[in-house]
Amino acid sequence: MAELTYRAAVARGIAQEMERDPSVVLIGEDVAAAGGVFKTTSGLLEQFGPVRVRDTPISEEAIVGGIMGAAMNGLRPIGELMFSDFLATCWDIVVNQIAKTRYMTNGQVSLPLVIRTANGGGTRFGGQHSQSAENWAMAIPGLKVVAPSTPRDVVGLLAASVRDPDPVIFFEHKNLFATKEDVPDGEIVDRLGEAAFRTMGDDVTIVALAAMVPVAIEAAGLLAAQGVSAEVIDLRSLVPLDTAAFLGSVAKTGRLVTVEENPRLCGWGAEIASIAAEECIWDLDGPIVRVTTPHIPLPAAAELEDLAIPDAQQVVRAVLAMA
Amino acid sequence: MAELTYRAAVARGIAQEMERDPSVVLIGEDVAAAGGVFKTTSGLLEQFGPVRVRDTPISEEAIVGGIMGAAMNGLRPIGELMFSDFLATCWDIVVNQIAKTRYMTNGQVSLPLVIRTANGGGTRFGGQHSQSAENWAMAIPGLKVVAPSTPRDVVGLLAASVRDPDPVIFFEHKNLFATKEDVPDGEIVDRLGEAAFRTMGDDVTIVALAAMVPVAIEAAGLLAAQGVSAEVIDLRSLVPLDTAAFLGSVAKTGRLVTVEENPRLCGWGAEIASIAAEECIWDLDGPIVRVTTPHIPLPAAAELEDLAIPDAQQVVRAVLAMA
Amino acid sequence: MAEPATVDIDPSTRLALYRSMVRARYFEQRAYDLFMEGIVKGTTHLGLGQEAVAAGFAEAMNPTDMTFCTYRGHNHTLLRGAPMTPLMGELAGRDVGICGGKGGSMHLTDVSKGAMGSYAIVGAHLPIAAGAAWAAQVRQSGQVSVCFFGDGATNIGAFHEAVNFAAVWKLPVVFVCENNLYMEYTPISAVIPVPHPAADRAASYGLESIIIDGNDADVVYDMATRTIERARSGGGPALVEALTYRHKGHSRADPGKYRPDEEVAAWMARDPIVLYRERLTAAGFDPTLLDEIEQAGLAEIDATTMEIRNAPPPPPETMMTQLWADGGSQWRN
Amino acid sequence: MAEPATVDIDPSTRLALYRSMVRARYFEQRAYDLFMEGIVKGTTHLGLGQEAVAAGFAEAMNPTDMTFCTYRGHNHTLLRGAPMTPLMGELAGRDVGICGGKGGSMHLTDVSKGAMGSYAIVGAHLPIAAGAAWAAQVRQSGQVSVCFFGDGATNIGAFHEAVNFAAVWKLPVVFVCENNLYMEYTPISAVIPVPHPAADRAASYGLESIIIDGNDADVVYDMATRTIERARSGGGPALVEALTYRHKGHSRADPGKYRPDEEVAAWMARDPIVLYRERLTAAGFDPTLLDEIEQAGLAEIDATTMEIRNAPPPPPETMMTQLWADGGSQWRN
Ligand SMILES: Cc1ncc(C[n+]2csc(CCOP(=O)(O)OP(=O)(O)O)c2C)c(N)n1
Ligand SMILES: Cc1ncc(C[n+]2csc(CCOP(=O)(O)OP(=O)(O)O)c2C)c(N)n1
Ligand SMILES: [Mg+2]
Ligand SMILES: [Mg+2]
Repeated sequence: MAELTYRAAVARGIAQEMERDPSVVLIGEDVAAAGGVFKTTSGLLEQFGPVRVRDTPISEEAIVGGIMGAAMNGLRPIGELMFSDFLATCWDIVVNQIAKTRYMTNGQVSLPLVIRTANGGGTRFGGQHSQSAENWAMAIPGLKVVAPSTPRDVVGLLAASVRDPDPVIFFEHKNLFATKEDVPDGEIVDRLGEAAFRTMGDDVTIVALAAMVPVAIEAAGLLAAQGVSAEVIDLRSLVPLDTAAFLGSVAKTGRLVTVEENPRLCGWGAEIASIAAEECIWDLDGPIVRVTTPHIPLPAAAELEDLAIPDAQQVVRAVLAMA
Repeated sequence: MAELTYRAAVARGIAQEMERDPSVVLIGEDVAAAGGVFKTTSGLLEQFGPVRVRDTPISEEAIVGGIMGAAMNGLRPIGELMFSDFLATCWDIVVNQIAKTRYMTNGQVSLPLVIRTANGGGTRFGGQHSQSAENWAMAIPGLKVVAPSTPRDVVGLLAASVRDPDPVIFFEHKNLFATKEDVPDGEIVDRLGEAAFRTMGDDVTIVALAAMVPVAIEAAGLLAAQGVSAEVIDLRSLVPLDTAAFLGSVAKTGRLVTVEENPRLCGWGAEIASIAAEECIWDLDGPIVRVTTPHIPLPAAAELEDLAIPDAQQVVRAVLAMA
Repeated sequence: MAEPATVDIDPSTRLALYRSMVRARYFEQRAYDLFMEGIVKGTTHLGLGQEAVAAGFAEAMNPTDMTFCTYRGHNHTLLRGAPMTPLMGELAGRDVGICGGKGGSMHLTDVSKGAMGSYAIVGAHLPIAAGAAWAAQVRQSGQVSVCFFGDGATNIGAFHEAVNFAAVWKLPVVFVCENNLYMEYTPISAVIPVPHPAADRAASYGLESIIIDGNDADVVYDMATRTIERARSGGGPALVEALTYRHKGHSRADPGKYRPDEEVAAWMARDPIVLYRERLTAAGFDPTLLDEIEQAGLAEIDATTMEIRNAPPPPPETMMTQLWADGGSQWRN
Repeated sequence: MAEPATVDIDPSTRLALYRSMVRARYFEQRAYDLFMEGIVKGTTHLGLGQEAVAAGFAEAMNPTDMTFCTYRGHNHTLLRGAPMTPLMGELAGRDVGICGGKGGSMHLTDVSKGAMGSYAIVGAHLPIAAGAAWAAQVRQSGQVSVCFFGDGATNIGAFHEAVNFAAVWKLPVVFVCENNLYMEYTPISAVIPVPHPAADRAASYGLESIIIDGNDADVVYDMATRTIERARSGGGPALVEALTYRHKGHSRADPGKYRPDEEVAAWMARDPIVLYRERLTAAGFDPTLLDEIEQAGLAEIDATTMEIRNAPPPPPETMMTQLWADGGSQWRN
């Protein structure tokens, strides 16, 4: 057991898999010599050498196209996109090629690859370096979508992603990089599609992801002080989606709130809310409420950015307003 | 009044605006000399000349970046992307630049531009030429999203899009190109954000878009024969969204079904359903049902593609199952 | 343009080249006929007239080498060894289709033969082909990736990223631009400021400028052999521009009327199959041998056609298979 | 590299160039200090050491010409005439910020001065700059677009698409690659197979290969004048590679340790401002005049700093303004 940052957990997770399987390789901009701009790949070049850990040009289509081709030919590559905003620069390869190729070839092609990328806001970087792009990926059939909220989960879910035979987009939240927790020694491997119950409760189900998980947990604490018992579910992966976790919880609590960082329209919260509205409407004792960033790009100024990203107070207000 | 195809309505709509305003220009692959691969821009080169109607290289980033720059400098450009699937090849310029620039510059930059693109399936083209991408656009703050279902609406909504001071993604549905209706002579200009009631009804609200509108109308006919009176709402634009139209309708009918062509997760149907589940849950007499394409890429074989895209029978079954 | 190949190509290879071109020709002609008949649905982008490029490269490749091509990829997939009936079945959307009908005309793939897919977004497969070559380099597998694309594809960003990436990493990939002078309906000359879409860009990546007569199977085979072997032995990528012409329009029933009559006539007079038959005959090959190759090709496509006419469509349940490696398409529990 | 400019540049222009570089230098140094103090938040990508490029081009442009730059765009925006306090205010996320605090350090824009934006996705602004030039061509407005980017940007697809597009349409745009030898931490030489990221690609687009000393303000000004005027008179685009070096790391507090000491020392010895002061002095300019320029620059940045320290943040309601042209951000009724 050692205390680990979320940032260091990324390198540990990658190293765990690279040690185990020589076909795992890592490429991206500044990932090798520099150890990544967020220092999430520190030490990997030294440990695994320049054939397996390699810096690329600023060519996102070459990075993701490159790992796709490599996955077709015997490697299990990990490609880093420095910021998730840059998914847009190679979106064609991600959605039209990586996501569809197994289906369109009727299973001839397997793509065991992982695209890791720094996601989310809170860093005052402005609108082009702060997006939460996990919804873009969730909307595309053929992509698995993972977004851990804790250092331990980074290791376990990264291992699961690397071992998964299908393409995974792995979102590392920039605002969580510095967070720490005690992480068990030895190999950690999770399963995709299993949500975690971060608090147990009877009055309301709060579904969250990545950096919104600590926000939801904080809100649950504040609500407890007001006599409201909240069950916080950390989805951990959007595809596969643990619908049983939240449907079961709502059956108990009768109330559902989703807490998302991304802009409001067509987010994963809408998907969760819609599933609930279709499948457990009779369990509901009130409206389903989505707490989200407003439908705007993230502003750079600290005061505006903090206002835009949901915080615990906002979640508390949403829950109390439902009653 | 003359009978017009949806295909011809596109050219008519563009011509109407180009005649009115010399700053309106059109570029894209094969749009000029060839009149467009779907013949939606036939005759425009002859009418408006090679400065205003121009063929580009196969360079989607240059096309959408080009119209963005042009919109910053006094033109009202229309750029064609041959298939909406190709939005992915220039997604960065669309979402990170076009959508965000007004907000990030605090209003210094206006982008009165239109990206027109052929959307949707039913043509047996396979997974890379059949997508419904309107949800991708809806999820991005800063984009307006328009998708007409009839030839008349093509003209009126295209005019509204060209005149709009904000960037609009205009989805022309490939499977509707051959459809016809009588369209009034003279200028037609609609407003974005106004849904149309295609049938009136008391028992269920069916919300549809583009090629799913005729499907919903057909379903309403079949339902009528079974004594169920359906109100079919054609959204016409997703942003701005006429929420009043469907919330008002659900207040009357108590039941809501959305009919979408796109893959299931995080679609506009989820947004509609979530809005309803938050704002009019007490009006609902049953679950909200989304009829969608399954969460798969569209297969090419006719039998599979027809199975994947919602048809009237599927809508009827969904409505009857709610009861 | 390079001179006609003066290199020695052994007789059996030359017969194989002829046989390849003939088979491709019959396949594409029949695909057109079946499209007009409504049996092939959606669209078709035929490689009629461009057979020498596909034949020359396929012949020069090892079985474990990898082909990446476009929607205009029937020739390439067939000539790597994919069987004809599953290919035509895919065009017709039948269960017997090589992709079970899920791919369609633009997406022929036969991984077992190294035909690693036909990609329908212009330029997208160049980085993918480079990536496959990178895996070959890492794994020291000795494979080479060959990636075909059109003149129009040279103006899309992915072209630039892929060729630069391959050049700087010295990847074993040969990029082959089939310059047929047109994109869909617009001539390539209208959208580039240099005469040669690929060759005039090679220097950007430290690569040699290579232009060949893509209608001469010997020339193609010769250049294919040289560039593939150089790539295989660690010499890095090549960018080859093969000049050729499509006999039909861009796709479907396009009559190609945007092309000047004289231009069409000049290129039709350079039909790669006619030229090659003449060359072989002049070189002393027995004409009856060539006739037999043709007859066998015709018999093969006739047999395929018969099979396809009666082939059932994919069963409905296949719609939901093979999104994921577990065989299914479930995204939730 | 081109020889030092031997052209005649009139004295007032030379003083203007000096003044520009000095103002930019003070601005960037202060931005760094304020970042370390926590007043400038998020990130900063400083143009320290690269001032001659920004100064030379800005001086050669007409007021209606348009500048497009990157996250490393403070110099360029300032030197087109954007006032200092709103720029520093934007870096500090204050209401007085040129974008009301919504943009931040990477997104300085002052449309009223032709500073058409700072773009933070590498390469994305090249097609946009070309598009603005296209509008100038269509409207016959006589404007020229000047687009700055780094060496690393030459490997992204948008670079290729934009330069080709501009060349084939003969658009009035000058593409300026500030080759400072590094991307973030990786040297450009590690990721390209040619020596010059921009100049060695120019021929792909039928353009001249142009490499200049980007630390020599006279040289930059001279080349800027020539390429801009050619573009303005219908001669089409240019691609200029200006060799330069950043004095600090890539961004924020990066100490730039990945760069060899001797390399850093050699370039520090070629500080564009020191060199230019020496040249002006040697040419007989009165040193007190130069001192005054420096004092004025310092006074300006001090005044700005004071204003910024006390400036309020943007009011909360501005979060929801200016998504749309109606001033608001409503997407529904
Ligand atoms: C990114 C992208 N843009 C546009 C298209 C539409 N399209 C399909 S084929 C084609 C022409 C391609 O021309 P070329 O590369 O010369 O290949 P050819 O068809 O001549 O073999 C176009 C524009 C596409 N499939 N992908
Ligand atoms: C498409 C994209 N990829 C990666 C990045 C991250 N990034 C920001 S600056 C930079 C280095 C750019 O180097 P260069 O073009 O030489 O410009 P410089 O910073 O040296 O001025 C990188 C990789 C980005 N902003 N956009
Ligand atoms: Mg072509
Ligand atoms: Mg640089």
